[in-house]
Amino acid sequence: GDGEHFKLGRVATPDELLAWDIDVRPDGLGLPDGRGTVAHGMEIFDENCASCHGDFGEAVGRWPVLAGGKGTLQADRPEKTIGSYWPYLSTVFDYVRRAMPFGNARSLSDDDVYALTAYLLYLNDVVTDDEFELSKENFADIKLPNEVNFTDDDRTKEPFYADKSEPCMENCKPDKATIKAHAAILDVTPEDAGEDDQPASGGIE
Amino acid sequence: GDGEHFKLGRVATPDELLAWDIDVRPDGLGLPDGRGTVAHGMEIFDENCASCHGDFGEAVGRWPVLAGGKGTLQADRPEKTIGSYWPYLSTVFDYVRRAMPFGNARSLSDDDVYALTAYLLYLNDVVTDDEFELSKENFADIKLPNEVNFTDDDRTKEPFYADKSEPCMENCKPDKATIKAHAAILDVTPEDAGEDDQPASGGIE
Amino acid sequence: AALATGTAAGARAAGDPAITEIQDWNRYPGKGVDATPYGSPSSFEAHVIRKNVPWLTSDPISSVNFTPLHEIDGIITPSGLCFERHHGGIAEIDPNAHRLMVHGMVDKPLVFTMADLKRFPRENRVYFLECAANSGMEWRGAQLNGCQYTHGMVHCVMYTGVSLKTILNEAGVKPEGKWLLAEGADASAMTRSIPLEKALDDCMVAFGMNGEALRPEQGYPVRLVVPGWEGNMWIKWLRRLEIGDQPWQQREETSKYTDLLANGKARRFTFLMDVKSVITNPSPQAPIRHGKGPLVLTGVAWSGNGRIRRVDVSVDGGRNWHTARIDGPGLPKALHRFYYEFDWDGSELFLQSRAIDEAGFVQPTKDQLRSVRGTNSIYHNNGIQTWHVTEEGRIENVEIS
Amino acid sequence: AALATGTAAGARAAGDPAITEIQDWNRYPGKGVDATPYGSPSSFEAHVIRKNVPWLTSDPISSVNFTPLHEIDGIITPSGLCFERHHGGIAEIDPNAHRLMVHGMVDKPLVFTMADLKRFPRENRVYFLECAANSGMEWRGAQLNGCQYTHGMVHCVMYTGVSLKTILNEAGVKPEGKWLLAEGADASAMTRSIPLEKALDDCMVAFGMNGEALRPEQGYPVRLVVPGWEGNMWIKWLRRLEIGDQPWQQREETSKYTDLLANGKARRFTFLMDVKSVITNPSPQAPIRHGKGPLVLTGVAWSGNGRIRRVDVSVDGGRNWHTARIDGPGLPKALHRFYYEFDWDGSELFLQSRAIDEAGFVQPTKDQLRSVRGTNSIYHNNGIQTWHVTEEGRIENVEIS
Ligand code: HEC
Ligand code: HEC
Ligand SMILES: [Ca+2]
Ligand SMILES: [Ca+2]
Ligand SMILES: [Ca+2]
Ligand SMILES: [Ca+2]
Ligand SMILES: [Ca+2]
Ligand SMILES: [Ca+2]
Ligand SMILES: [Co+2]
Ligand SMILES: [Co+2]
Repeated sequence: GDGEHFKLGRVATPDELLAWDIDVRPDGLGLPDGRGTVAHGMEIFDENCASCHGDFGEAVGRWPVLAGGKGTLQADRPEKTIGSYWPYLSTVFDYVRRAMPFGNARSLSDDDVYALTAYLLYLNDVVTDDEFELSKENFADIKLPNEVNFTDDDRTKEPFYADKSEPCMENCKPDKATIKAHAAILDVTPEDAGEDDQPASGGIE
Repeated sequence: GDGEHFKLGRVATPDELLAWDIDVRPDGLGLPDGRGTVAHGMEIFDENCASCHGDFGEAVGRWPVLAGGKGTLQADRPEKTIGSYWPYLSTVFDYVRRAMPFGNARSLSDDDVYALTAYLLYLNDVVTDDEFELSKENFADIKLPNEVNFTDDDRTKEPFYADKSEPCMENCKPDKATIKAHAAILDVTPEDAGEDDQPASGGIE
Repeated sequence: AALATGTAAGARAAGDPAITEIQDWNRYPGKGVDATPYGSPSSFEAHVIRKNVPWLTSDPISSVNFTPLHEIDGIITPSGLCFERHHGGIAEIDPNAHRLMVHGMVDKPLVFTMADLKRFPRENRVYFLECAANSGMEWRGAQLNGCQYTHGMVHCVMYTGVSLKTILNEAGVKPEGKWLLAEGADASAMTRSIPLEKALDDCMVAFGMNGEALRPEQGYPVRLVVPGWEGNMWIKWLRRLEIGDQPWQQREETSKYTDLLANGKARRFTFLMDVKSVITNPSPQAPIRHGKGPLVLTGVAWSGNGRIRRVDVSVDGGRNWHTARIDGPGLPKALHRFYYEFDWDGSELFLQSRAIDEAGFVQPTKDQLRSVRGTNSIYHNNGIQTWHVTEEGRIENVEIS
Repeated sequence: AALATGTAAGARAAGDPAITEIQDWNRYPGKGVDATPYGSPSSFEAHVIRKNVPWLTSDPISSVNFTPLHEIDGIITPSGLCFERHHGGIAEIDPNAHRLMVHGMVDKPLVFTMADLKRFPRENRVYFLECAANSGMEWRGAQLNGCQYTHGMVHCVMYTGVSLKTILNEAGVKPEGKWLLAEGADASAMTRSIPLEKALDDCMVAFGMNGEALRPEQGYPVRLVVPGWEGNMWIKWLRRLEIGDQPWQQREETSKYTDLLANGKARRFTFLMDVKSVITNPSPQAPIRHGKGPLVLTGVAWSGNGRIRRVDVSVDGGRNWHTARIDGPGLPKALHRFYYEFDWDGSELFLQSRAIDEAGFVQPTKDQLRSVRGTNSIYHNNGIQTWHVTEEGRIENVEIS
């Protein structure tokens, strides 16, 4: 690079790069060698994942839902899953490898992660054959259905941002204010809320 | 006053002013009614003060010295006491009343404080008669010997401050630096210093 | 009548015993200078804490707690009160075993220890950090009673660290490099893709906050600082920086931190935190206890675009607006503290604040936001907040006509 | 050879196990958001604490401890590390039982509760506070090995409070009023006389520091802020303000905080803290452990006259000076952070810093001070500090030719 150099640090070794460079991109960059079938993925999933995410990715309690939800993105309560929402398969592989199972991250082999990713495709109806084998070679061919629905940030074109005129300061509304809605969780601050005090609109993600 | 008023707070009552307005000035403003003799002061002092300040105000251990030290202000180790250093008697009365005995402040009666102040004058040879009685009435007449030696702040006239020319930046001294003195308490940070690790020049005040 | 007086109005004729009687602390000495080598707040301030909302998330180790905005003032958030958000709990990292790797499209991949990082030229900068999900609960309508819960996923501290540009330059970014992947060393190995342009602009690799070392929950020993952009990008426990030519489409920029619109489309890479403000006092957790008369209304405003140019306050639900006083120098991408002092006549109020940033953007109403985005976006809710004040001084989170 | 490397230079061919082996914090989750409602520093920072020097004073309840300047950066001192000085221990005051009285030469004597004080318009300001006895041990020559001990009676925080002028005005100061007496509620009932001109200039009655309530040891629930003037005047646990026409000649302005000169005369009312600076790193408690090459030299500078205009650094004991880089906006009567980065060639150094303030005053040498004042002044020692660096990177407090 240009600018001043300080000659600090040292060159990373190949082993070190191998150990830490675990990210995977949609184009397949970063995928390790390996493979795994839907059927094998089911075995691993049932043992390591289903306790939180449910046998079919439907989730236990408030743990995240991983499958289903198709066609709900415009509904009152969208269910955003790998099949209904996620744009890229690489994210599944990458995330499971880096962060799951929750509580024991980095414990899965690369083949396990291929198999789990295959099984999550199966639970989400992206593949239907339980003999299907996912590998480094066929990975980048698989597309998730919702990819097309992601758009770039265009907030500055929203009318209230695009309009930079001075806001109204006096007599901006005709009638006296009336209350349309009170806080849903009335007079319940979290410290004295019971288990069943849940908001009308679900938690944060 | 001028400027905005907020009408906050409330008027202080006479009892409240009496309770808190305990300060005393050199001109006697703030002195309460009362009186006390040197002899009575000695009794109180021996019981309540001598354990720290010594029978004659000479101090026990590192507690403050209250008497003596006359003629030491230009010495290598000045001893700054009521007699040798303090400019005003009112400070003795005011301070003893507000803060002594250490550990049980505000426990003395006004008469006790007059008596103790009289005794401290005696210990410092400002009065020599142990029958001497100090009172609100004769208080302001008594002067401490060192009052004349206090001068106003004239730091800005010191040569290195008065001279505001740009300081030297290059070749400001002829020879290479040599060490004149090392830290007196060498390689001894307080946490591992023993009782006897004391600086060459005594503590802070 | 107000909730309680708390004022000195009720002195007895004889005088208030708090004055006429000698208090213990005025007579008996307190603890010495050896008692608290690292100090803490007074026991009388024990209520001033971060709070979490158990039902918001599945587990406290992948959850959030909230800054008590109604209990603090000025623009610097005390380190112990900065909200926490982590996805695998607080990583407790031995700084001697921590490394930072820079690799990918660079001239040579490098590894730094913490001691190495501290040999680069440093800078100290004050920035706000807001979680993109702050106020996310409020998309569908008023939900929680208290600015700690509605707006408490923001804090503002002074960071000490090295310009990210300096560190990337040390490895030498190749011309093809367009994006940066930042990764944490915690159990979620948190990752985000950041445009290289931002990385080379004002980002920092910070090891200090508010003068001392980063706190564990804020990424000790080292975190990324991404001024003005969503908090999730400020990778904590930072261990790796990779240069690439495309974004990585990580879980936190696809499944999460994308903004679902009413039409089923979703915006991605909505990095910048928009102009926003909230009145912190009075507010539901800080009702008016002193009755009529002088009242200090205060709050905070911020924008990912830079400085706040102005904050307006309304006490009648947006009919009429009064320009508030902004206290302090106004640092870019930092909290701004505003005050509006007035005499409360004891009548019902609808309090609102509206910030305008130096790019000219005006904080929108919640209804304006909903009219374009619907109510399923979760993130980037910077709508104007309304607090309803009753004649008793009680305060509630409401939506109004 | 340096004291220790601490750098990443020694990676094995196969790779550093800190990288090639998965660390526990990268696999197992840490503590959740409910674990620390009020956070603390990492356990790896347990050495970053205030320290006291038992033999300096007779008892820890009338004593001092010191800010670890060599462990902090930027200009804001973490509240838990602000040095303590008290004369009757830390008063632990119930804020509901605390009162502030304003009386004397005023139109009407008033009493305020804490709730009352919080209804006045507020301001937030960053100021340094230095004890007049800071560096007092060094008058006779180098004494203590470490800037924590030689210079650690200074801190700098952001205060929240009310302008003193506003409060005095509420009572209405009479034209005869020329001085103010401020009194604390602690067991020493600490008092100081302050010229009314200063009181009406930039003083504050502060209830907040660094965003939260004042810490107990800093005067909770309320203290006086006297910008640029000696710390003893910043009355803690403030309970009373009396207006008068003369100074009171209290113990802390006669017996103490008067500056004995060589000729036996003593200066009184030496309020202002002079222009001063110190190199905090490297320094005796923070030796150079990394050997030759890039080195970050840093320190702090301040002046009661306002801003610091410039700081010069010498590495050869004052033969040659290099102007340091001041980081940040430079707030009046606040700490200024300076840096001077250079490549250390591994040879012996004599480090010094010299500050110049906006009034044009230049920080003097210790010998210049002694030539006028002698060595018995105790207070107001703002002389240039010298650190001797050996080839091994060890550092000692010295005086040089
Ligand atoms: C102990 C509970 C638990 C177990 C077991 C578990 N997970 Fe998870 N999983 C979680 C939690 C909690 C999250 C969300 C973490 C966060 O947001 O920080 C999550 C998130 C995920 C996500 C992302 C969901 C989304 O919508 O972004 C995927 C995919 C996933 N887990 C897959 C797996 C797989 C595969 C396994 C087994 C190998 C597994 N999980 C085991 C708790 C669990
Ligand atoms: C338990 C020990 C102790 C006792 C008992 C005690 N004192 Fe003190 N005295 C101190 C200490 C400690 C100081 C200094 C406090 C400070 O600087 O904050 C002091 C300071 C003083 C001073 C000011 C000294 C100076 O040079 O500024 C006077 C005068 C004084 N005491 C008088 C008295 C009298 C009179 C009594 C008895 C009624 C008394 N003391 C009892 C410990 C004690
Ligand atoms: Ca990679
Ligand atoms: Ca409640
Ligand atoms: Ca309930
Ligand atoms: Ca008085
Ligand atoms: Ca030691
Ligand atoms: Ca010893
Ligand atoms: Co976003
Ligand atoms: Co002075």
